[in-house]
Amino acid sequence: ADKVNVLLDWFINPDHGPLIVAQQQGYFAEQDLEVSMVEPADPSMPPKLVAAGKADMAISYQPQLHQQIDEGLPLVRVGTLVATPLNSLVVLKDGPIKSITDLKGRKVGYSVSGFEDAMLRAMLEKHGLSLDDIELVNVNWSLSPSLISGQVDAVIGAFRNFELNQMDIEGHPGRAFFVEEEGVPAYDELILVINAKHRGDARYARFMTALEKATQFIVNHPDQAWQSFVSYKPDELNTELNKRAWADTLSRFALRPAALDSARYQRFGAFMQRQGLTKAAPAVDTYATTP
Amino acid sequence: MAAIARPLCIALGLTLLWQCIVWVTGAPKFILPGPGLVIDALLDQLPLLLRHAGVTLAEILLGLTFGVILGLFSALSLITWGGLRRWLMPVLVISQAIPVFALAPVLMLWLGYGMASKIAMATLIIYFPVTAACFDGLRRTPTNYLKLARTLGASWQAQLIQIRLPAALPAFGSGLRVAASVAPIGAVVGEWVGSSTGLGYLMLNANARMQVDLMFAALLVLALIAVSLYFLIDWLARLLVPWQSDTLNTPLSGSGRNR
Amino acid sequence: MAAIARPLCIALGLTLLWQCIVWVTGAPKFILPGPGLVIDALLDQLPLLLRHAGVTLAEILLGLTFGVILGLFSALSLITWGGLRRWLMPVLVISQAIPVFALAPVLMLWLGYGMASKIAMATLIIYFPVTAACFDGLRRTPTNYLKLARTLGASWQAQLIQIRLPAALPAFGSGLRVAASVAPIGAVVGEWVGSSTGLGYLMLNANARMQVDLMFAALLVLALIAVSLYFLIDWLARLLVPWQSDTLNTPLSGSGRNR
Amino acid sequence: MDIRLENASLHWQQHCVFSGLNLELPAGQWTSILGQSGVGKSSLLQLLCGIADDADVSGTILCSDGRPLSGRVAWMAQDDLLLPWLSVLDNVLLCARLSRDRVSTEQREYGHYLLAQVGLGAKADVLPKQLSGGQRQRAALARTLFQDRPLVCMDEPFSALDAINRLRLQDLAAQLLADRSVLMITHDPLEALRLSDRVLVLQGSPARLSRPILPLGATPRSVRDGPLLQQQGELLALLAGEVA
Amino acid sequence: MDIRLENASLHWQQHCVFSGLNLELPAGQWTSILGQSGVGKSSLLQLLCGIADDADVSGTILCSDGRPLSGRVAWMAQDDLLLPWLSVLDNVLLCARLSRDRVSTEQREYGHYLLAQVGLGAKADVLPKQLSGGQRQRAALARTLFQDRPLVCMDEPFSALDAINRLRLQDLAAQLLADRSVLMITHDPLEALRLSDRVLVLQGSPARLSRPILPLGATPRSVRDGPLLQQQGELLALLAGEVA
Ligand SMILES: Nc1ncnc2c1ncn2[C@@H]1O[C@H](COP(=O)(O)OP(=O)(O)OP(=O)(O)O)[C@@H](O)[C@H]1O
Ligand SMILES: Nc1ncnc2c1ncn2[C@@H]1O[C@H](COP(=O)(O)OP(=O)(O)OP(=O)(O)O)[C@@H](O)[C@H]1O
Ligand SMILES: [Mg+2]
Ligand SMILES: [Mg+2]
Repeated sequence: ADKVNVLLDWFINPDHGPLIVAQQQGYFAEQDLEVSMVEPADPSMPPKLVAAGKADMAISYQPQLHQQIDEGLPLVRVGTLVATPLNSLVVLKDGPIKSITDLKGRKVGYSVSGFEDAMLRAMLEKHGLSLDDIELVNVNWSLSPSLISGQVDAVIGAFRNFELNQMDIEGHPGRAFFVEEEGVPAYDELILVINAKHRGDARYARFMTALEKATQFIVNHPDQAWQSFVSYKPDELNTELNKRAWADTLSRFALRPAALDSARYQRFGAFMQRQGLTKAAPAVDTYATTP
Repeated sequence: MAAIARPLCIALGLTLLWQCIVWVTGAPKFILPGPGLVIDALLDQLPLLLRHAGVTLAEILLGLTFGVILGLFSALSLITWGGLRRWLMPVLVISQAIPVFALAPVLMLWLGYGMASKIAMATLIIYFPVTAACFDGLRRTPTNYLKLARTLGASWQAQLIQIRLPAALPAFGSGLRVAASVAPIGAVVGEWVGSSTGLGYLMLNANARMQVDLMFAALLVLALIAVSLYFLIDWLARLLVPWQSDTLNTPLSGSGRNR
Repeated sequence: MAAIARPLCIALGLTLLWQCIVWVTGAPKFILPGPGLVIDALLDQLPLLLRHAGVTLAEILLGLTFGVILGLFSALSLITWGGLRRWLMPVLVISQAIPVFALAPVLMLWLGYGMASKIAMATLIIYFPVTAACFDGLRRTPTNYLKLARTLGASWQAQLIQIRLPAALPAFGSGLRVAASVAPIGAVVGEWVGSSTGLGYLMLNANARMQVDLMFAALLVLALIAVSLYFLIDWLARLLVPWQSDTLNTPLSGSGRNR
Repeated sequence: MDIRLENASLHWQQHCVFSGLNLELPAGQWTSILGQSGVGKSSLLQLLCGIADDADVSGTILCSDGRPLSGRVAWMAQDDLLLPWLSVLDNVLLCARLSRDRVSTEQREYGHYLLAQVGLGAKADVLPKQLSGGQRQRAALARTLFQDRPLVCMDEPFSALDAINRLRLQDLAAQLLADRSVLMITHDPLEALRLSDRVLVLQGSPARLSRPILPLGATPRSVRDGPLLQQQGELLALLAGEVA
Repeated sequence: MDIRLENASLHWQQHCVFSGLNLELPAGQWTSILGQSGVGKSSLLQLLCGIADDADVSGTILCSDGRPLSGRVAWMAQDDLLLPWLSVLDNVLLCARLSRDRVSTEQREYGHYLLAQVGLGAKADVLPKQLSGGQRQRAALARTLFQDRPLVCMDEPFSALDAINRLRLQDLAAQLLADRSVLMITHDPLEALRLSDRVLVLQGSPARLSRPILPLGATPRSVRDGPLLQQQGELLALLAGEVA
């Protein structure tokens, strides 16, 4: 069997559903693939390691991909795991902020991703505000705690399928402003990247086939798929939060993981350039492909 | 009796303090869960915790071993070659000043995501305090001992091993103690940067999932490991220098023990 | 002359080594950029780097001050009250064993995302090595000095301040050195956990944006701060104990300096 | 103030140095103890000064005024115990520095005076590590003389001095300690006979004290004194007896 | 092997201890140096042993066999310098332990023999901190005697011993060092005259050596020796002269 070494972006969570299910249901094995997965804690590491040839495939984010390409990392996107943004601006449901305009003079927490200020700027612009009207505070790993405890009035970088449920479980329900509705072009939240020199490697086509099959299985049999997902690490994955997040993530998995919408990438690349996050917006086929 | 009662009392006292902090500050349970919750989680997830604790313990012990050996060796080299020292000391300090986190990607690149990189990390963190302490001890050998050794015709190796080293053992002991207390941090930080096992991984993972009680349970286990390690090393360090007078229990006045 | 030439040579040597590592391992520039790239970034972004470095430096210095004062004070308390010691020492070790990272969120929530929480973090990291080293030094006072002090009718304060403390100064110096070398880590870790200024933040941000050259430039500045700090403290620690014989430069043979 | 040590015993771990020992230190008198090396002289001194921490001790110390002795003894150890971080003068003034009050100008002047008397006037401000062995001992002697205590215990206070300095400092000590009770350990029979009102020999294992030899006349005596030389013979015989 | 120190000078920082000093140590003879405390005796010894590290020294040491002296001197310091982590026996064997080879059984037995000779047979296995002052000095003496060196330098080797032990150990040293060159510093004129072939006095500042006093007859001499007592007077006068 061909070995594929996948670096996740973060600890295993429902966002990785198709990967885990494909592993557990044996779809990878069906494709004669032997897949191993590693969970890092720093999402910026996996693409670098793939670019350095230390791993075959990594999970990354589309905005980051544009920056990575801009910095010269030899990466190519070969698949999509989650095809819509998950990122959102979250506030307390019963808090003072009812619309983006209410953010004026408030503190906004973020977890450094390198992309948060661009996103916020676009969202604020739409409502006639600028970054100078708010105070940005890096709260790193404490997005929901800092919001609940009142250290900040809103957080950007919260995942709608995750942080919202988290807050709800803690008894402080939140409200999300979806970035794609507030002036940020739609993008793929989770993508799969490989080293550019492996472009066209047949293994990845088989990989995407397995992934597609897993996604179909998830959509068709959500409860069975949940069981399958949890069976990967029963001690750690079977939690209330994961269960809720699972339900909210189902609809967001890319049904055609291999499919590539060039125009969408083009549009988002231009947005990144406009925001000053990248110096150039190269042609899409230089950094994204179907396997 | 007291040997068992004291740790128990301390544990109880700390638990109480903890509970009081929770009560007084009204910290919500996703920030600082009370001891009850944490102990629940601890008992619930004991097998999971023990499995991960085993990995971390192994990393700590290996890191400690390598760090101490390397540190001792470096200190000996530094003291031996005056030239080397003047050039190497700043390098060592710089190496220490670079947060291991920053080195982590490079380490990962070379050593991969396995145990090796975590041990390397713990070693790196332990290395400097041991080196600094030993070096400090070695350079403070009473001059007269060295003069004596010279008239006795001791080679530099003999001076180093038989005079400077024993004279530096108390300082080495201090270094060991600090090393023992930072070793767990080294291993955990290593696991944070990249790993799928170990208490560090478990903590970060639990933290990300808002299972703060599990995270604190892992923290508890880690603290237990750290404390045991420290007192073990402390005891060893004391054994190392039987000739050293410990004036801890010297009375402030009075005249000796009475039969 | 040598005072300037040596650091320069070391810097050059390290740069060369760095470049060689890059060449030999063929590490791509997004993992380990060569010195040329980093220096470019350094010069390019100097104002930005200096602004953030100022914040970090302030945090380090304040953390160092508080940590050392607290550590010294704790060591003195521990040595003074035997009862306290037996109960508090394990608590201290536990406190040290808990990675500051784990405490960081709690600290942030109490102290806010401003400077205070970073200083608290640096203080926490520095606290234990200083306490341990001082305590170790204090308990190793030669018994005879204490006996003498007793016959001289010294109160316990006087014994502590005038006998034990000076006798422990060399050990305190070691503690200071270790503190100086971990202080930057404390501040940077604090900034990682939550902050929008400082070199730690800058590194995190640059890392997220794949601006690895900027990240390493920040690292360079941090290393510079750390090294300066270390040698400053080293010099101060040496000033502290003028009576201490430093046998670093004791010849292995031969008969004194010749005029 | 008379001081009586009664039924004293001292053990280092298993080793019994002495037991059931009685010692009398009459008020204002100078008592010297001689004895073989290792017989227990220093241990006895430490017992009296209340600093035999690691030994198992028993016995009672009675002062004629009924108050406890502790805090009223000056101890000069066998090794000089100069604190390496203090200048020679500060070492001499240690007693004053360790007390709550500031060191007064008179005390400082008295310290200088003592240093000049022991021949270290020029070394007041140097650190102890710059002194020769005999100079260190003289500084320690000055420190002991600086203390103003009813009982002064000195452990071989002149052992590292040359003959001339030794005589000078003996005279100085005799003069400054004239109205104190003094207990001195020495290996020099002449020194003991020259300065003491009572000379005792500690011998045997467990050690016991001999009956006192009582030299006559005012101290310090001349070394050419006839009866003194005769008593020296007696003392040497007593000392030699223990090895016979 | 004759040893000549020529035109030696030694400064501690600014302070000139001696300069232009010449010293002759004839082969196989026992030379003693007396002198006031602080005059520079120990410094001179350190200069000879090549360990005056912090001092500024100059001068040449000439050995009659043309080879350098370093490595052929045994040094017994003024303080005992026993290593606290080694047992008494190991301290005595230090010279052997520091050499490359393992300590042989004969060496160990010789160490035991020496310890028995200095009266520490029972203390071979204890740590130095359990010894009395005189016992420490005896252990240091045993260590020096254990070394087998052509020149033996001893700095007040018997100062902490009682009269009886002192005589015994003087005899022991005289016997064991019979064919060596010995340089001894002492404050006891009788001791110097009893053991030495040449007695010198170091005096003044900067210090200079007096002409030697040459006691006659085989060493160790009896202390009741007539000419010896007469030379003692001469020596004392010489010593006193320096303070006059
Ligand atoms: N390490 C040192 N640094 C500075 N000065 C020193 C040092 N050692 C000795 N001296 C000075 O040098 C002079 C000679 O000292 P030395 O030890 O040689 O005297 P000594 O003749 O052996 O005296 P003693 O009989 O008291 O031992 C003294 O005045 C002393 O103060
Ligand atoms: N700290 C100690 N621990 C164990 N034994 C000790 C200790 N100090 C002294 N001794 C033993 O107690 C005995 C008496 O020692 P002490 O110091 O009183 O002798 P001393 O009469 O003063 O001899 P010296 O004239 O050599 O100074 C010795 O045999 C010694 O070995
Ligand atoms: Mg004694
Ligand atoms: Mg001397």
